[in-house]
Amino acid sequence: MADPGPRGRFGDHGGRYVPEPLVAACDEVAAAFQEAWADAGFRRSLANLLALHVGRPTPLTPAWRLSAELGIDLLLKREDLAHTGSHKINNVLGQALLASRMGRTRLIAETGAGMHGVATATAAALLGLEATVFMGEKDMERQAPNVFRMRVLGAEVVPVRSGSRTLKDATSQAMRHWVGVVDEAYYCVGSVIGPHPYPYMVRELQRVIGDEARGQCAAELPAGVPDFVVACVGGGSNAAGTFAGFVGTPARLVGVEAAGGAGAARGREGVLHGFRSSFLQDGDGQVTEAHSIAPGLDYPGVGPEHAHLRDLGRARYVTVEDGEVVEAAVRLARTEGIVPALESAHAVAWVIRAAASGELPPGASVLLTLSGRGDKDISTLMELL
Amino acid sequence: MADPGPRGRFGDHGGRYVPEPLVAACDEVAAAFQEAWADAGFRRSLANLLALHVGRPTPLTPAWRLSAELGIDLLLKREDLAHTGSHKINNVLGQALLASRMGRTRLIAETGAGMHGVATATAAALLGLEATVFMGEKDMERQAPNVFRMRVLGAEVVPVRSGSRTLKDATSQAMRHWVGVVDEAYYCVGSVIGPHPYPYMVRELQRVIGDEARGQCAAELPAGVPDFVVACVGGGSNAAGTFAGFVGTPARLVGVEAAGGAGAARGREGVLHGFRSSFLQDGDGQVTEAHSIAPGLDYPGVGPEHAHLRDLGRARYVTVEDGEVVEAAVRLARTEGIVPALESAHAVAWVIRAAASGELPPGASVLLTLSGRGDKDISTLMELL
Amino acid sequence: MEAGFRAAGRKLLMPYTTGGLTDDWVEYLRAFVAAGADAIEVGLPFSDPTLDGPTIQEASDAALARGTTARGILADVTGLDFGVPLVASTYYNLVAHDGPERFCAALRDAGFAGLIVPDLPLDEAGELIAAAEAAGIELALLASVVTPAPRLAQIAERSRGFVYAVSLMGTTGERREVDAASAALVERLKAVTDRPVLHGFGITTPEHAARASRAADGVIVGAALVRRVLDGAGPEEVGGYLATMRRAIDQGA
Amino acid sequence: MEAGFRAAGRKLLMPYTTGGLTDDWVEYLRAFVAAGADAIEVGLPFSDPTLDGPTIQEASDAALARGTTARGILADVTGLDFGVPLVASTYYNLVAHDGPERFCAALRDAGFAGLIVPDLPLDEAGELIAAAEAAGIELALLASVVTPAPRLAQIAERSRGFVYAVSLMGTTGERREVDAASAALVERLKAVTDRPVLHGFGITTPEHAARASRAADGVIVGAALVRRVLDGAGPEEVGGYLATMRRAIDQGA
Ligand SMILES: Cc1ncc(COP(=O)(O)O)c(C=O)c1O
Ligand SMILES: Cc1ncc(COP(=O)(O)O)c(C=O)c1O
Repeated sequence: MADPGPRGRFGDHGGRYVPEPLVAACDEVAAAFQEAWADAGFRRSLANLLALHVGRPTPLTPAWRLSAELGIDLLLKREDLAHTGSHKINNVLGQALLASRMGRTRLIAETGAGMHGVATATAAALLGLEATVFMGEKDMERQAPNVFRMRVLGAEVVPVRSGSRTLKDATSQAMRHWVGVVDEAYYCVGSVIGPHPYPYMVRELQRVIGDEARGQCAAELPAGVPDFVVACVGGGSNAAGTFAGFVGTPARLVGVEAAGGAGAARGREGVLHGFRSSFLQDGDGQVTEAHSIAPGLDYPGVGPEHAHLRDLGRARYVTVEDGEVVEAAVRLARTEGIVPALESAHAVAWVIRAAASGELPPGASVLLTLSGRGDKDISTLMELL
Repeated sequence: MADPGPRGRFGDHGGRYVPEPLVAACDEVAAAFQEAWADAGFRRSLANLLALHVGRPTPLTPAWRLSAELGIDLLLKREDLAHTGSHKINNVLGQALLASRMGRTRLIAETGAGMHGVATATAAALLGLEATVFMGEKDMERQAPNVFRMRVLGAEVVPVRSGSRTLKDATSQAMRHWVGVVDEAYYCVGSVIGPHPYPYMVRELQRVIGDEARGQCAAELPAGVPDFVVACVGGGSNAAGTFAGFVGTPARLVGVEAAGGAGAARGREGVLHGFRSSFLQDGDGQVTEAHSIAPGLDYPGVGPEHAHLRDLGRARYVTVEDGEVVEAAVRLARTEGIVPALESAHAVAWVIRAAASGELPPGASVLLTLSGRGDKDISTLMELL
Repeated sequence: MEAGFRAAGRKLLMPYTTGGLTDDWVEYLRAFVAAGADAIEVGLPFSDPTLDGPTIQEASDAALARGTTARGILADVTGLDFGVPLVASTYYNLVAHDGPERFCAALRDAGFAGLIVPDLPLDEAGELIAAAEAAGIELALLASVVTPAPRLAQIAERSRGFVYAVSLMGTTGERREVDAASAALVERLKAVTDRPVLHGFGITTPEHAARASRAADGVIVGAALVRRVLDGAGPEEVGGYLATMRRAIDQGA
Repeated sequence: MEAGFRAAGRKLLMPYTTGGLTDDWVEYLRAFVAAGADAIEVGLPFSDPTLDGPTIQEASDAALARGTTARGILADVTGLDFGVPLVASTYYNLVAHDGPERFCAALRDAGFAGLIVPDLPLDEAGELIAAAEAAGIELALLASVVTPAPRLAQIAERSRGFVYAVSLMGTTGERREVDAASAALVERLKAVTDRPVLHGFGITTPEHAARASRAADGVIVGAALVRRVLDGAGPEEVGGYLATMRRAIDQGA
C-alpha cells in the first residue's frame, strides 16, 4: 500500500475536497505528519506509548474451538485487548502526539460506536489536552456507556441532532466545528477517511496491526502467511492497517461491510467529508443514510484506499446482514470466550458463512482482525437474545 | 510466601472448615492441583493460554502525569488490560484447566463485581465447559452489564436473594450448591479465600502478576525494586499475586481495603466459607455485612494469608472511603487516560492520600496493581459526578 | 446422652428447631417431648448458614432479625428440664467467637448435653473435641455418603453421643424421597461402630422417617418442622406432626 | 456575469436562497430582484452541507424533505428571465454525480450564469474549471482569511465572475459582528486582482452589509434571509428586508 503522494490520491480516490478555510490546516497536518513520521524520536515515543500504555503487541489467538467447528484454521488478531477496547487507540495516540508536537491544545473528533471518542478522550487525558467529541444523538443512545466513559475521562461530548443522527452527521459537524478553531484544535479523524493526509496517516498509524500480525503469522503458520486476511470495514481503518501488512503477500484480502452500510461493495463514486471514494447515494446524488446494528459501521462511505484496492481487485469487499452478525458474536463468545464488538462480528459472520459455503476451502488459514470488544454492545445483544 | 502445608495453614489462618460432604472434594482438588502444578505440561498449557488468549504479560505503565502531581514515581501493573478486564482471568484459566483435567464438565462460581463471573464464563466457553454463577441480587443490579456478558458467554447466572444479597451470600450459595454436584462440577473460587487448597492455589495462579511485575520493575527502576507495593484487597487475590513477587524484597507491602469491608484492618478472628481468618463481626459473632461502592470489595473477610502477613507485620492493611475512591478513579482517568475499576481505585486513593500526607516520601517508587478496568462501574461513576 | 440412646430400646427421633425463632420457641421443645422425641436439636442461628437450605436459612434470619443471640437462647433454657437431652447445633464461627472452652462451658451450664457443628470436619475438630470433653458436652461428628472408609471409622471413633449420618449430598431441607445412598452410609457406619447412628437431612414425611430408621438408629428431622413453624403452626400442631412421625417409626421399624 | 458586475457602478448585493425550499421559492428570487439584487445565489440542496451552519442545513433538509432535486430546481427557473444573473451553489458530490460537463451544461441550459462549490478547493478544481469554461458557466472560487498570499493570487486568477471572500473561520450563519479579519482578506485580494470581490458569510444586518461592502465590491447574504423564509416570511417581507440592506449599502458605501 503506497504513499498517495502530495495530493493524497489512491488511484482516482482520495484527494482533499475541503472548503478553502481548511486547506491550510490540512497542509499543516500533512507537513507535520511527514516530518514526524520520518523522525525516529517520534516513532519511538509512539512505540513506547503503544507498548507501555496500550499493551501492544496484541496477541494472535488461535480460535481453537470455532476453527474445529468450521474446518478451517482461524487466527484472531486481538485488537479487543488494546487499551480502551479497540484498535482506534493506535491511530489516536499517533495523532495526539502529532497534535502536541504541533502545539495544539485540544482534540476534536467524531465518533460512531464511541470507541474512537473514548480513545480520543483517553489520549487527550494522557497528554494533557482537551477533547471535544461529536456524536450522533442516536449513537449516544445506543452506546451510552461510551458516552459516560468519555465524560469520566474529561472529554466534552457534543450531541449531533442533524440528519441521520449517526456517524455521518457527527463527521460533518466535527468538520464544521474545526473550521472555527483550526488554530487551537487538531481534528483527530477516526478512520481512513477525510481529506488528505488523513486516509494515509491513519493507515500508517494502524499498520502496526498488520505488521505485528504478519510476524505472528510467520511464527504460527506453516506457510508463514495466511490464505485469507479478513477485517470489518466501516471507514476501513482496522482493515487498512491489517491489509498493509499483507498486501505484498499472496494472502487474499477481504473487507466485510454491513449490508446497510456497504460503501465499497454497493456504493457509487462520490465526494464527501473531504475525499473522493465510493458512497451510498440515491439517484440524485444525495448521500443516503447507512443502517447497521454496529454503530461503527454505520457510515455510507469507505476510505479511498479501499475503493482503490477494490478497483485493482487486490481486495474484495463483501457484506453481511445484522442477523448473521448477532449470531456470529454469540457464537464466538460461546466457543472462544470472546465477546466481540458488533463491528468485528461482521468479519466473524463472513468467515462462518464462507466456511459453510466452501468459499473458504477446508483447512484454509484465516487471519481475522478482531477490531474491538463487545462490552459496548452488550445491551444490544441482550435485547436480541 | 510459603506453601501452607497439607492442612492449608498460614500461621493460625486458613484450614478447611467445610461440611464433611465437601471434604473429599477439597482433597481431590488439592491433590489434582499439586500434581498439575508440578507438571510442566500443565504449566505450559496455562502459560500458553495466558499469552495467547489473555494477552500476558500485561504492561507496567508509568503514570507520568499523576506521578508528577504527587511527587512520586508511580508504576501501574495493568491487569485492566487482561482479557475480560481484570486479573480474575489468571486464576480462572488455571482452575478451569484443572477442572478439565479432573474430568469435570461444569464450573460453579460466586461473583461480586461480576468480573470473576465473566472470567469463569469465558474460561468455560473456551474449554467447552458449562458455567453456573451465583451473584447477589444487589450486585446484579449494580453490575448489570457483567450479568449480560456472562449470559452472552453462555453462563447461567443465579440471583442470590438471601442476606445482604452481595458477595458474601453468593459465596454461601455457591458452596451450598457445590455440595449437591461435586461429582460433575468444579467450584471455581474467585479469590484467595475458601477452604484449603483454594487460598494457596489462587495465590499461586495469581503470582504471575507479581512475578511479571518484579521483572518489569527490575528493568524500569534504578533500585530494581519499588519502595512500596500497593494493591486493593477484597478477598485479596490480586494483592496476594502481586505480593508473591515482592515478599522476598525490601519493598513495603500495602493492602488497601474498603472502609466498609475491611476484613484485615478491622476484622476479628473467625471462620467463614471454609477458612479461618479475619472477619467483620458483631459482638455476638455474627458476620456483618460489608459495604463498599466497589462490589468486588464488598466482602467481610480477607484471605487467610493476608491475615497472616498482617500478623507478621510483613504487609500493612489500610482503608479508604468510598468518596476518596470515586475521586481517585476520576483523577486517574483524567491524568492517565485509564478508568480503573472502583476496586482498583481503592489502591489509587490510598496512594494519593499517602503522597499528600508524606507517608509516601517524595520520590518514592510505588508499584500499584491496577486490578481491573472501570467499564463495569461507569454508571456508578456517572451518577456520582 | 449416648448411654441414654443406647438404652432407649426404640428407634430415636431427634427433632430440630431454630432457637429464638418465636417468642414461645421453648414451647415447641415441650411439644416435641410430648410427641415422643428422644432428644432435641436446638439451632443457634448464624448469619451465614452455609450447609442449610432455604427453610433453615429463613429461620436463622428470622431469629436473628428478632434479636436472638446464642447467649439468649442458652438463657431461655437454663434451669428447664425437658426430660430429654438438648443438643446445640451451630456453625464454627460462633464457637470460635467465644473460644471452644468458654463456649462448651456455657452450653453445659445451660443444660445442653450435646453439640453439632456442621462446618467443622474431623481434621479441624481437635480443639473442640478436647474442650467438649472437658466440659462434658458430647460433640457429634458428621459422616457423609462420600466419606471414605478409614475416615468413616475415625469419625465414628471420635464422635460422641451419636454419629450424624448426612444422608445426601446437599443442604438441609425437605425432599421428595429418602436418598438411596443413605442406607449404604448407615450400613458402612454400623459396620465400624456401635455408636448410635442418626440419619439426618431430608426427612420430610412420616414415611421417610420410618424408612430411614430401619437401617439407622433413628432420625433427625429439621426443615419439615421448621417449615411449619415459619408458616405459623403452633407448638401443638407441629408436635402433632412430629407424633405422626413417631408412630410411623415405631410401626415401621 | 463578471462584465456586468464590473459595469454595475454600485456595490453588489447577492442574496442567497435554497432552491425548492417552498412551493413559491421562485417568487423570492423575484422579490430579491425587486429589492435591488445584482445577482442571486441559488443553493442546490445537498444531504451533507459541511460548510453550512444550522440555518442553511435546516433549509437544505427541508427542501430535500419536500422532494426537491437539483434537476427540479433547474426546471423551475428554466426559461425565466430575472434580469440579473443566477449563480448556483452546491457541494461537489452533486457535480460529480452528473459529471462536471453534464452538470455545467445543465446549469447553462437552465439559464444559470455562475457556480459556487464550497468544498472544492483550487487544487481539486481543474476538471470543473475546464468544464465550466466550456459550458460558459463562471465558476467562482473561494478565498479565506487563512489563505496564504501566492495561493490567493492563484485563486483570484482562476476564479471567474467574482472571488468569494469567505470572511470568517466558520460556517455560514448569522453573526453578531463582521469579522475584523475580513477587511484584511478583501484588501489582500484587491491587491492581487481586479476581479470583483464579494464578501460572504455572516452578513446579518444592513449595518453589516454596509460595513462589509466598503472594502469589498459587494456582499453575499444567505442565512439572514433563509432564516426569515424558514420562519414563514413571504417573498415580500424577505425582499423588504433585503431592500434595507440595499439602502444601507448604497448609503454607507
Ligand atoms: C470495534 C470497532 N471496529 C471497527 C470499527 C470501524 O472502523 P474502521 O472501519 O475504521 O476500522 C469501529 C468504529 O467505531 C469500531 O469501534
Ligand atoms: C477489578 C477487581 N479488583 C479487585 C477485586 C477484589 O478481589 P481480590 O481482592 O481477590 O483481588 C475484584 C473482585 O471482584 C475485582 O473485580
